[in-house]
Amino acid sequence: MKSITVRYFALFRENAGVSEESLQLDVETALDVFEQTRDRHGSNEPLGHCKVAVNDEMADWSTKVADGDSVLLFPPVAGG
Amino acid sequence: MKSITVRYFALFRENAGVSEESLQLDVETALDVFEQTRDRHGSNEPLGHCKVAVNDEMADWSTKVADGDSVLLFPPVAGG
Amino acid sequence: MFAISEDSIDTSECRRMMSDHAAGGFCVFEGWVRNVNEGRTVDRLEYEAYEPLAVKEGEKVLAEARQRFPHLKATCVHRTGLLDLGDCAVWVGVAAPHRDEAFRACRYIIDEIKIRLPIWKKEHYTGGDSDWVNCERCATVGRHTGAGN
Amino acid sequence: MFAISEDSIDTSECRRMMSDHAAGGFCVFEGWVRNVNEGRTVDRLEYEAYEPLAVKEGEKVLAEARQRFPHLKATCVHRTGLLDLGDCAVWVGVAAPHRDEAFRACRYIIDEIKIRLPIWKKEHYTGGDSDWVNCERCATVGRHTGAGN
Repeated sequence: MKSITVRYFALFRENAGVSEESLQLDVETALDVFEQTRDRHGSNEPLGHCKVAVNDEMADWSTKVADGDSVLLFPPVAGG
Repeated sequence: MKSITVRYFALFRENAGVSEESLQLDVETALDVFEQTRDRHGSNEPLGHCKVAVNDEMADWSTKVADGDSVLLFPPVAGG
Repeated sequence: MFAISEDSIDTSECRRMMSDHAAGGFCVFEGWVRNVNEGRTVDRLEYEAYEPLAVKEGEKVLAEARQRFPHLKATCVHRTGLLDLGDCAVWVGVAAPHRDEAFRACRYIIDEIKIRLPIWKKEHYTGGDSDWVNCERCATVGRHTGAGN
Repeated sequence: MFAISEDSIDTSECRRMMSDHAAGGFCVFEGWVRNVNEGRTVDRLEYEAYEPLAVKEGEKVLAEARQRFPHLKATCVHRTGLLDLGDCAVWVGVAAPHRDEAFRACRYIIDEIKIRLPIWKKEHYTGGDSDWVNCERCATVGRHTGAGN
């Protein structure tokens, strides 16, 4: 188990009801975090529409996460 | 012979030393006016680079000119 | 320079900052809040950004544009917070020696800004309901056919 | 609306006039007087227009843009007289529902304005001499490679 700070944005934050929480998760990658928090962020978006950052760097879903990392889950963006 | 008011613009006006003059010319078309005033406007530009208007309407070089018409000779344009 | 702004964008000031005697062409794109989207009447918009990464990614987009089209001056400012109809949501300005680079770089920047930055848009509709805009679709379509704004 | 202006172009006022709650994208192109052209140092420019036909042809270009891209608002103002470095020689603004039409219409308008209107440009160089710019060549090249500004 790793201690992961998960941050939710926009729609994901509204679904989760919190913007940030510390969770004990059995995860290897950013994708694992997304899937194991699905009941929190509530997303049924195709993964390719969402983005992820690890420790404030844009990341891939295959990016490894370590104990103490923060994982930022971004719903589909809509700038401009 | 037809009485034609010829108007020169920009470089053509500077070459001619006048912006407008009335000439008696033996001409059928706008092209004839351009060629018979060549010593006035001084242009050796390819004709396709210049433009012509007859009586304040953009015209073609083949446009017929009548007695009393005004012919406007435009050197290559450079808007913008 | 890329910036996120909670206050309304001073487009005159943005323009003034672009002044450059070596530039012959200046192209601006502004995204405005419009009164309708996909058939629904919009009263106002709300933009949320994750500023640290939006700025980082925005600067990256501007750097890419400068690499593709040398001698550019390029700036982008993106609003956050509540916006009313007609408000400027994003301002992109590019000054370049010639117009072709100015147009192409400006287009490149806004196209990338729309799909890469962690910025989200919530539409507030007449009647009181609201919705986060899923712009993944409109952005993809927009790059090819011009849907999305 | 197409206009010829002897006075400096008030770009803020031009922008204000374009406001339109149905528009989501607004694209502007400005031509600026730059300090060099084809290797020669330019001090200032002089524009001459034959206003009656420049306005008529300018309005025609705007009408063509509106026909190609429906629901546009499009405006162009072109300066005449003596201009200094950095001055705005031409302002083209297009407001449209989406950005793609805004960009494409704006580009169409400036490209046509440059080659069709009876407007002439004289460059005044450092040292005192001056020359009418033969933009037939640069305009033709500019449409394909972006030379000319």
